[in-house]
Amino acid sequence: MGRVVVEVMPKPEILDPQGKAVAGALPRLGFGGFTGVRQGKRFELEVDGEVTPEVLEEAARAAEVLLSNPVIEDVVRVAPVEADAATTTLAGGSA
Amino acid sequence: MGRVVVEVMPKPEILDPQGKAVAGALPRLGFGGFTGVRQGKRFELEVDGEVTPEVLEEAARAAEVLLSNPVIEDVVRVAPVEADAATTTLAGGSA
Amino acid sequence: MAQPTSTDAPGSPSSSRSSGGSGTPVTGLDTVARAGATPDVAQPWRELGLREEEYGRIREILGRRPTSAELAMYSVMWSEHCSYKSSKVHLRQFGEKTTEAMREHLMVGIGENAGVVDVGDGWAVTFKVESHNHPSFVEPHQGAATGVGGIVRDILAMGARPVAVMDQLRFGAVDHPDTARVVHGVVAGVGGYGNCLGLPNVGGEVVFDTVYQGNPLVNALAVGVMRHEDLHLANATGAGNKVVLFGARTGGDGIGGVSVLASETFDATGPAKRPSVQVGDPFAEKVLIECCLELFGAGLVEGIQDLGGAGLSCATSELASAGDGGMHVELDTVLLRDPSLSCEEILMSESQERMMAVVRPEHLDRFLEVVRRWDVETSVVGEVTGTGRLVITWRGEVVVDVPPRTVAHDGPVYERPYARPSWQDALQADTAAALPRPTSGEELRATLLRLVASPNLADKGWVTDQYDRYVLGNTALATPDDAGVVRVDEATGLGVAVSTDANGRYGYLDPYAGAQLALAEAYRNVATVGARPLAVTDCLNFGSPEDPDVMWQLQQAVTGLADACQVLGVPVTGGNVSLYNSTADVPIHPTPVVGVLGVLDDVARRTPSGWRAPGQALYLLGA
Amino acid sequence: MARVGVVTFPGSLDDGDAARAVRLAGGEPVRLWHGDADLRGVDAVVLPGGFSYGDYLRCGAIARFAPVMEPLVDAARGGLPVLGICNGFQVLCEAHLLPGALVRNDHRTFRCTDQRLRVENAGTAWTHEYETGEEVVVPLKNGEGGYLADERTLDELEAEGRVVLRYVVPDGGRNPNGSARDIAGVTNAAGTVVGLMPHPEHAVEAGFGPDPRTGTAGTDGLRLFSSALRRLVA
Ligand SMILES: Nc1ncnc2c1ncn2[C@@H]1O[C@H](COP(=O)(O)OP(=O)(O)O)[C@@H](O)[C@H]1O
Repeated sequence: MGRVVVEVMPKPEILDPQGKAVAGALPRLGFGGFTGVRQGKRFELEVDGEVTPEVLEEAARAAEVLLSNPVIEDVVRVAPVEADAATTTLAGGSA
Repeated sequence: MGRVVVEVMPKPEILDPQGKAVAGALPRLGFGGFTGVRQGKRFELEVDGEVTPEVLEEAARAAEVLLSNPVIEDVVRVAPVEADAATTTLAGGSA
Repeated sequence: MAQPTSTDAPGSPSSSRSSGGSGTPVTGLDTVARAGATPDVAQPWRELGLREEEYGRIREILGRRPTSAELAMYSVMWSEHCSYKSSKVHLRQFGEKTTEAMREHLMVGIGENAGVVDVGDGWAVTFKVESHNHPSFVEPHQGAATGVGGIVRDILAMGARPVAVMDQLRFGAVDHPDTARVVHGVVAGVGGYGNCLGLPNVGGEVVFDTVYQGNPLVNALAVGVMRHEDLHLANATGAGNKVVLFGARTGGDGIGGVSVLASETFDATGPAKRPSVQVGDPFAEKVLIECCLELFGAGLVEGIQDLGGAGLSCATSELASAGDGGMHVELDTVLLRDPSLSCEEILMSESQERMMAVVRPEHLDRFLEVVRRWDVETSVVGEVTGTGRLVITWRGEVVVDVPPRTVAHDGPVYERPYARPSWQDALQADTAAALPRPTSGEELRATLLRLVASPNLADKGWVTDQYDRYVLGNTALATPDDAGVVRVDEATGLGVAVSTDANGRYGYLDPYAGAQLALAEAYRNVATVGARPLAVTDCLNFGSPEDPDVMWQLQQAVTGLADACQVLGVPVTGGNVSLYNSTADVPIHPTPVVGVLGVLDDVARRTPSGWRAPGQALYLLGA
Repeated sequence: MARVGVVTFPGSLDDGDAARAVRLAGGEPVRLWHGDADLRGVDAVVLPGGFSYGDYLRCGAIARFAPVMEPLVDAARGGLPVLGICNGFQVLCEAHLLPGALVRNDHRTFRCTDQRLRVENAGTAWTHEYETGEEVVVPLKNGEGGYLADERTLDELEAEGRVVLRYVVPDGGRNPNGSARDIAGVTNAAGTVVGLMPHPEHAVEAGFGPDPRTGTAGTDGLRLFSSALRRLVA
């Protein structure tokens, strides 16, 4: 069983009320170091077999057709979850 | 200017109506290869300087305290955006 | 998506949990045969919230020790939340004090999913208020959302189309650091679910008081409408009829939530008794509503039962208990979201947006056609039998074999001790007469400003603006009026008015009079919009029944309400009891939320509140 | 009598109300099912409000691919009058029959209110019974009603008179959802396809619409439906 991650962010010029609200809340909770926040979506798509280049291709098309709206969003990432897992462990250490 | 990405997913045992709706739509659009979908959130946090280990540490804490709801969500990733950019280009080729 | 469940709350029976995934027969499966052969196995009845004598009674009923699946079922169904074991002896008054005359408009009284009232012209209305207090503290948004979802399914199960909702909310101090989390989560949850279901929110209450700090109250009321002939009672009759489970798949949601969380003193700091939270899917419920109404309309179901607290344990045992025979269920046919669930967990799961129907075999194909049209997942899980027993199999083995009434209806009943609290006299003697009064214009002004600024008197628009009050196009009155009014019949204008009220501080001062005042206020609110009050529903929010002070409050409130109903000539048609609302042994104020339903021949003639036009005269009526 | 289709998607909520509005305006409502690629020969179509597919991904994103949308998109391009209300507006944008997109309200909460609107273009198939500049009060209820498009598109819309309705914003105030240039509704170039966030179908019967205390008879929405009907019959 493999997994593909697809990530979508609001276009930089588009108002992001949720990101703005988070940005406003952070300093109040003592997190003073962040100057801006944007909030997007992360999808995990599961496939039965391995994540082949064809699977990635299909995920990238699904990302363009359904998972994002090009008027307001950009697809910023389509990748196997493995690549991700490594990063998680890396950063997880600091959590 | 540096950026940290924080990613949050619904816990595996928790119902994810959003992912379910997407999973139901994909085959109707001809994307038959996916057996399950989960939908989470991707935050990009901006900092003025570089993404130091301290910044990552702070982002990880913000992820636990504000960006996720530990009752129903897991923080799956806290990482500098650089690591990400590479992956995007990689997969972007297939888009 | 196949994910191993991580439910390890002590509430979930783990004695027979498979260690090696699904597919192969579970080595430790606790079958009825095995239970008969191994009487001395230690069982976690205490962790499941059962008392020693209750466990003993189960053994007596079965003539052997229960299997772990049976133990799960009995424990959840005999919990305070499902069995009303502490309140039953007092609730009887509602029935006993209902006279023949009061029954005039009553089609279905206490005991069913919701009461049903005849409102004339062949129309019937069903309504009920229910609590979702504890889950809403743990996860305010989802707790409140699933509270709305649950009460709407109750209404739907009667055969009615849900047409409106209301919400009764109590929060802690407005300036306490945790209040914002709870308030905004709850309001977003009530709104998110109700708005997405397409049900107008036509009223409710918002009160802030420190007694609710660690124990907010989230009550929700739903109203449904049907033609007389559409009334359905949920029971499993007719041997050979199919038992069908449809709606969302069964997952690991809220396992143990009802038996453990809702029946024991709630302790936010304790690591143990936190259930996995249930997440609501209002879209799935909207589809389920339309699907069920089409099934009812086409005459394809004998009865439908909603799955709420206690999930399949409750639905199977209640359907079978209310029927005339027995039921056989094959648990392997239940569609799962998480294939690693054990049979006990499947029986306990509180996954939302599920219904169980009894279908004649000759209707099954058409039934399946309708559910397919709505994209609702469905499986036939069993059938009605003539054995008088509820038999459940799993992996080919019998894991449950019980007389259904003993699970669903003949649970334990307690005569809990109660006594007027020693502090009651002092409390009542400490009257407002002792409070300082404003003596100058300046002080009067300050007092007035303080009142106007108090969160309990302030405008509730910040809440009600988040609720859709227009959807369905039949709302004749909603916020800020005294009662919600919805049209039932577009041709004639026939409609109903509903109002709910409760004042915990009155209840604390005098629970008997407090309950009566709640009824009187709701009754007046319904009357002032121009409706004839017909029926009552109530949600009794109290502290721990093991505290004789609280038990006295409950006994007094029920008696007061039943007596007042008799005086006003309106019957209690149903409701809900929520106990163990206390934090660190301090109970909330007795908060009996009382809802009154009235009828208007033509909603066009309803009377809104407020000044309408210059020059109108003001009259003060009453004492 | 003109026949007006009202589409029901899974999760549509105001479909019955839209059908009632068509009927009160003198037309014959025809219910259309999302799963049938068939418009049943109707003279116009209303895409009603609601939460199609729960609005979980983006509002209208999944409904846009429903079988009924195939003939609908073709017919709309061919001149069939189509009105999208709230979720219907979102579906029309996702289907690219109208420009722009609707995003989460800038205050991030669902808001239900009696909203004052100004009719900016009384020349469309759905607004010709109003006067340009006329103000009306109609319920507004949404969580994701912020209308956005890039600056060039917005300039174009204004230059071509394709802004149909605007929120009336009190001096110093803000519109109810953060919409660009206070836009509440837009039309295609032909003036046949109109999308709007407010709910005219909830302002067609006195006593069941906006509170009279807002200074309206509560029936300001009716002319949207009668506009289309009259033009079709004429
Ligand atoms: N939680 C709520 N949900 C829906 N409506 C509410 C809620 N709270 C208050 N309301 C409505 O707001 C209006 C004003 O409430 P309130 O100030 O408590 O009025 P009153 O004192 O007349 O009961 C009433 O119409 C009431 O039904």
